[in-house]
Amino acid sequence: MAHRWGMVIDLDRCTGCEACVVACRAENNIATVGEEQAGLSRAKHWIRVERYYEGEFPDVKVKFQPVLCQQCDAAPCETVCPTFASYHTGEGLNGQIYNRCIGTRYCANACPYEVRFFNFFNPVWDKPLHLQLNPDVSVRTVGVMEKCTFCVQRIKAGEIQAEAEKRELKDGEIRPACVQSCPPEAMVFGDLNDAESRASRLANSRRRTKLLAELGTRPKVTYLQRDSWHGDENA
Amino acid sequence: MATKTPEQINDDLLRPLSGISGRYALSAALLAGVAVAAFCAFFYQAYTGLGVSGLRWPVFWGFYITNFVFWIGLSHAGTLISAILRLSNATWRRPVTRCAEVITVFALSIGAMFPIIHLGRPWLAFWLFPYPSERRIWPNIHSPLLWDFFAINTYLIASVTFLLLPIIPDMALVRDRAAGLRKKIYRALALGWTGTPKQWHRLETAMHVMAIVVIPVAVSVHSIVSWDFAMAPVPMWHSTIFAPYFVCGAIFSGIAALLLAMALLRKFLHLEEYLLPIHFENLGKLLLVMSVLWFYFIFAERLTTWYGNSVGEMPVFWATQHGSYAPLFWTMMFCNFLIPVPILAIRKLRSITGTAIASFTIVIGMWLERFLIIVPSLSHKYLTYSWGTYRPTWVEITITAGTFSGLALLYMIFSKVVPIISIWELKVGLRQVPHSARIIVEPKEVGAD
Amino acid sequence: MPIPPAIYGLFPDPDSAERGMNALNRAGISPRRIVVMSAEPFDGYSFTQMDERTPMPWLAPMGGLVGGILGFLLARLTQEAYPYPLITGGMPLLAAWPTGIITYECTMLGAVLATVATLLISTKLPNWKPKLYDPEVSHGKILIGVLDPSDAARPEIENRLRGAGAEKVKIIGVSPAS
Amino acid sequence: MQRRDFLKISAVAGATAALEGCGNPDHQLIRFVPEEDLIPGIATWKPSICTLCPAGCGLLVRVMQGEAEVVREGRLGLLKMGLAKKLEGNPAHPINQGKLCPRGQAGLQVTYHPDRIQGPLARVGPRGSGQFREMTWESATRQLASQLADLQESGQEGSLALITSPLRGQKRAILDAFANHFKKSLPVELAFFDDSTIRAANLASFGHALPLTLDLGQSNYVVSFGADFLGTWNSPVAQAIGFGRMRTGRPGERAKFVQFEQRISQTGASADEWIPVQPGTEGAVALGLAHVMLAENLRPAAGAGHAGLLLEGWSEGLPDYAPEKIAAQTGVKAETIVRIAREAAAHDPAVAILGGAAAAHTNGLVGALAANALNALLGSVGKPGGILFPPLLAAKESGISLEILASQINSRAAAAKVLLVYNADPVFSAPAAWGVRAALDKIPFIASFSSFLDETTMLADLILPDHSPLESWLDDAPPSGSARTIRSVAPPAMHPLHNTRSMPDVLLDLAHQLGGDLASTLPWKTYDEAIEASFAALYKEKGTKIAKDADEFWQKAQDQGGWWSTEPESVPASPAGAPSGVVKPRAPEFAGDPNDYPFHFLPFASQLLYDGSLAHLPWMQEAPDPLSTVMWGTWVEVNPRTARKLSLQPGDLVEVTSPHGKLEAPALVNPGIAPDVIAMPVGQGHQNFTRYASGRGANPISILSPLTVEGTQSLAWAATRVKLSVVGRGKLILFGGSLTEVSPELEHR
Repeated sequence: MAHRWGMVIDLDRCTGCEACVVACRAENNIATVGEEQAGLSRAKHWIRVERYYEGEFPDVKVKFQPVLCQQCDAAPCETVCPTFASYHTGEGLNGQIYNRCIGTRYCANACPYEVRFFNFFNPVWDKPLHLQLNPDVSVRTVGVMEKCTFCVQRIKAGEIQAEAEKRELKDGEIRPACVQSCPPEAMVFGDLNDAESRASRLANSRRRTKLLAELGTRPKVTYLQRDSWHGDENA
Repeated sequence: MATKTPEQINDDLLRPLSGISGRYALSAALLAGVAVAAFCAFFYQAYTGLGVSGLRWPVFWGFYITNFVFWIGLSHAGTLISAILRLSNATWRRPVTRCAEVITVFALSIGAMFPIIHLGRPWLAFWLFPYPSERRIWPNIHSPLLWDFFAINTYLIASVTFLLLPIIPDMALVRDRAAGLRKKIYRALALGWTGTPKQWHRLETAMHVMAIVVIPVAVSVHSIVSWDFAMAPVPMWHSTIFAPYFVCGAIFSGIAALLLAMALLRKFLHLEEYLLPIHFENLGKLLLVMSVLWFYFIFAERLTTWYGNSVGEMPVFWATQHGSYAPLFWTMMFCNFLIPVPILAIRKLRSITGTAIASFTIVIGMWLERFLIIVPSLSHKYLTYSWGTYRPTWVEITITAGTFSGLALLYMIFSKVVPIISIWELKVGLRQVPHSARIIVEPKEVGAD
Repeated sequence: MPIPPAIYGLFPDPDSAERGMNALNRAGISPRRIVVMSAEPFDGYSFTQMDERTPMPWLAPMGGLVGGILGFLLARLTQEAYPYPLITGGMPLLAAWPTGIITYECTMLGAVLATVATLLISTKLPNWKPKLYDPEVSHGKILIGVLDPSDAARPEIENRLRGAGAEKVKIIGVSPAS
Repeated sequence: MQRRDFLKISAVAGATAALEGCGNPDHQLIRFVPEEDLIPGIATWKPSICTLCPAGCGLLVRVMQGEAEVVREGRLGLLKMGLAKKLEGNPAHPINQGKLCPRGQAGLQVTYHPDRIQGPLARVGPRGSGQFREMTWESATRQLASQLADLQESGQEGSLALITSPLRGQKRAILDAFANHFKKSLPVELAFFDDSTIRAANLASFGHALPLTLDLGQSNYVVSFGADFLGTWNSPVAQAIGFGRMRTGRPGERAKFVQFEQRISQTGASADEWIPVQPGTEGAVALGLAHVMLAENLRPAAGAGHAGLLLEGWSEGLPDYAPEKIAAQTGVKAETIVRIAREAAAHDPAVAILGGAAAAHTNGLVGALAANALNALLGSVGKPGGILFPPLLAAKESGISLEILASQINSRAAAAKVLLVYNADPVFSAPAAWGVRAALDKIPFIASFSSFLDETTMLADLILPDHSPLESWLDDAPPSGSARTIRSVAPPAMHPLHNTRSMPDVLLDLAHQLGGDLASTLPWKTYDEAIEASFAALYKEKGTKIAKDADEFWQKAQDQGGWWSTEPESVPASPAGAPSGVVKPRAPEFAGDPNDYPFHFLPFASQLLYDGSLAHLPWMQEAPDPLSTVMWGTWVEVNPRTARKLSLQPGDLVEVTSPHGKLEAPALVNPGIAPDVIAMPVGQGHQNFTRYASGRGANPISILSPLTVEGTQSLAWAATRVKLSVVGRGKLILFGGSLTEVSPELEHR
């Protein structure tokens, strides 16, 4: 059976530290756009940590919510792309083929999660910062959309490695950069078609929610809601 | 009171085709200058990247798509109205149809440019076309943009045909009165029209068939334009009301544009004897109906949203009602309803000037309406963290201005080349209508000349 | 000279043209050889009641049908033309609604093109070298004439046209020798 | 013909072909013969050590072949070389266990920074003009050696000053030996967010001058006083890993985490209960909790031992700290204190953490002692789930503080002729009131080892740029983050890009040039020899069971990224018994009259720029701050009520005035900050720090009042009061759109 990659994000563990944000940038050759362009809301963060305040001082709460491409099963971005640049891969990922993209930006409008980013200009790395570029990931040119791929280069590398060694992939063997870096291990990545994978089991937690589930996009990212302390009941 | 003879009509209506006045040349140069600036702005954008526009995350569509919808909407001025009037055999239509159909063709051509202008990689726009390529990739028919491609092409071909077919006899007319190079050109344009009964009959049959075909096409075009939005799960876009709402808005803005064009033609081409108060009166009534209908639609849309009270939609709703977009929203309400309805409803005010003023505010209001449909929704999607804003840059403003002056320029050039009123149809009308409604020279207006 | 021998009269108004037409008919001239030209269509006069049968109202829907089928096939076949199966946004690749839209638009396009084609073919346009024409037509005159009149019939035709009220009668393409 | 020669010839031939073939100047560069064999497209992972903060996390560097423009033997050319592509945590390392914080990951950009100093420089223009000329390493080291030799000859050895970031391992040993030889004292250590108060408190309470090592993964109740332990404080990655386990890592068990502070920090955001507390009264709250536990006999008073007895009134049950007595002073309701005390006592192991701003008040040391006593009372010292102290391989002592050094120089109490600055930016990281800039002007010769032209290096007479961490040998002995004993070591992950030298190598070279005692104290030729020597000693002590000889031990350590004990080795708290004297808790002092300066000023460590030393990394500048979402700038946080009172709109430019200076920055309205507190992140405000940080924002350190934490030399950086006024519109780049999840627009109804 084909893999069906999914992710579980435990909001009870997430500390909002942004390790995932920087890991993603480093892994996927996401260019910084600089102060002026960032001021025009054009910074690219394939994963971001959303922060929401609740209440007023002194009864304030803050919650963090990392948002990346939800790799929807029914992805609004895919249907609207006229050139099949956004399409569904055999393993259930919402692929983005940069070469096919002509830059209608329709996918970004259709995406309810706002996880698609556009190259308003050609990316620039001040020399020798270009030496940090990951050779496994293509650099996007001006005029194309880009987005989280679940680090498809890591998925492919893992699959090829397993195939070369004539074995099945082990659960947890493939980890996107964000998952790899996350200090509190709030993110778990795995095959949702494997009922025994950690991601599958966590995705059935009583705390499971899907982001904007009501829109019917059927995301493959599951959020485990922040828990509350039950200790006073035990005490 | 004297009835115009066919020869007088020929003289009157062919007069604008000869000679170029200084005023004409100056305004044409001005308009051309703005259009050229727009072209330069576009090439600058294509060369450096879409970043020179004000588009940003998460408002990825702004002025360009606003213009796209606006111009496609405006294009419903002509073909659709003309077809309806033809089918309903409204006799007063005859001086109006051609100037309406011209708006369609030019507005549609301009509107159809915007999906290309707004592309991140405009040089690859042809990837939208269904053609067999070595890449073995066909366009995705699920995408409303592809529906746009088919719908706009069909509509454009139909509109151009609809405009050009009745022009052929008039070209023959010009051919027979011209000399030299002009004669050669018009001879080519007339396609060898001689005016045999067979030709006349086929032409009229064809126009009848076309009128039947073009109405559903026009309705489908603006429905599909609305589906560009309604197909996406974006707050206040994802609505079944959008298709009729857009079609209504399109006809609304189209009639306004037509009235505005007629008022200008009447003044500048001295067509006071052909474009009569009755035309403005009748179209003004139609505009009044559309204004009320438009209000009905926006009221229905707003009421449903407000009552539905959906978490996703209310931020957009309030942003337009009294948030950051409220000034634009209420300007739109004034321009589209509060100003034009009294003007058009009170008979005294429904004069040529009155309808022209109402039309002018409506054109502005409908542009704002398109903007307010697109931008507030995109800037207030579901996750509040991703809320954003939008501010156009000089590039977008220049290109927008360029399309307005482009349309005006094309219209000016067209009216220099082709009689802006269909001469043969007018003549037919003269024979058909009862004497009392014939085009007559009213002494008052003659005296003004 | 491309213009064939012809004789025609120019009538100032439809009523006289009507009389001219009747006169020619009475003279037993074959209707096929009679030519009528005008700067506007004159519905309701017998001199324009010729060649009114046309398949255009049928050909337009036929064109629509062909266009629709082509549009349907285009939508369908192109989506199946991929070397690997594509699923997009959880939608099947062959979806009825979008295919319907493409089919609809192509139907309409087919109807438009069929109409135009029928018009151009049946009226033999464009034809930049017409057999017979007079620019006077553009000035409101109605031309009624006979193509290839026999030498014997020519004076009679001329007389009858004049009698019916033709302002001018012109003979073209006949060399004086014949 | 040998393979290398063949390569050399073909490389030259290729270069010639490229020269003729192409007009692109990139291709006109000569190609150097590769110095290593790499397979293109295949990544190798090399261990390294993160040096960007004191945590000392272990790294794995992803190295792949690439083509870099480098200078070799004075010539610029293209070199196929192994290039670091990504930094990840070393899974084998006990501290970070394969994880890495955002700052650590951005360390990659230090190496590839476009504004790195590419070789030794000597000042040519007037000081501070930024005009330098390139020079060779030989002449540069000779110049510095002659300066030092002059000091020796003139008998002015004491007038050498050294300022460095807190260092550990052999790098520290070399620097200390150097300082000792000249000055008979230790170098001045400079870190804005230093842990010396905590170490001093731990020394007094438990006999260990160490920072805290937490074991959150096994804690059941966590009370934190101002410590941003998930963001920047102490060993954040290790603590975040433990936090994740504490939250949902143990099925059926989930600890409670209570945070006391004035502004919701990134850590406070994750708290189950967030309780605002008056600045400087965190220790009083800790004692309040202890009071409840003692009063309700939840724990025996004697259980706290030495750490408790150290505090006045402990034996009597802390009568002055009854919850209702401290409620007004601390701003925490009495019933809250009682409830938290009962909860904490009922959930074993419970741990109290005090750090950050809570330790940076004038009474910070007492606060830390109070938290220590609370921990001791809870019985969580040296226990799993509590606070641990790993055995330290080398004792850590500190030299004088920068404040004292500057005042000595300014008052001419001590002469400084030569200053060496390593990995520190004293001009930026010190309050203006310390007079560091003036002191530096009085020093005739300043040499900096910095890789970047920061504010201090701009004043240097000689710049001896260090390798980037990835290019150099590294060693470390992190004192916290894991209960295991750790000696990290890493060979260079890649060859140097520029004409740089490792600082310890330069010092060793200098020692040899100077000769004498110094050369015999520092017998090694290179830094790696020094590390190897220390590992040989470590082998004898710890490694005989792991490796058959010292060489194998050394090799294994290099492959793994260091040596660490296999089991936690926490040492027990000592001393036991009664302390010689008691400490009297006292109220915090603040600089500035509350009437003139109505707000407490709370500088805080930026999650991304840390203390400003990472402001030059574009990844850090463009990553949105977790709470404010600000990119590429700084801001001042104001409570919404305060903002209303001042008629301040978000984004307004405000002037923050302290008794010791003022600054301007855009304001941000933050619902999670006390109305009488103004907070500002440290990090921006560099005048000179590469193209990405220069001239950006304002530096809150500069306006701090020079109060110290009583009983230490540390700056009490949270003890300044300020006033605020709106002066115009500011520029604020926010990534996030809305503060709240439910749209504020809905409230219009």
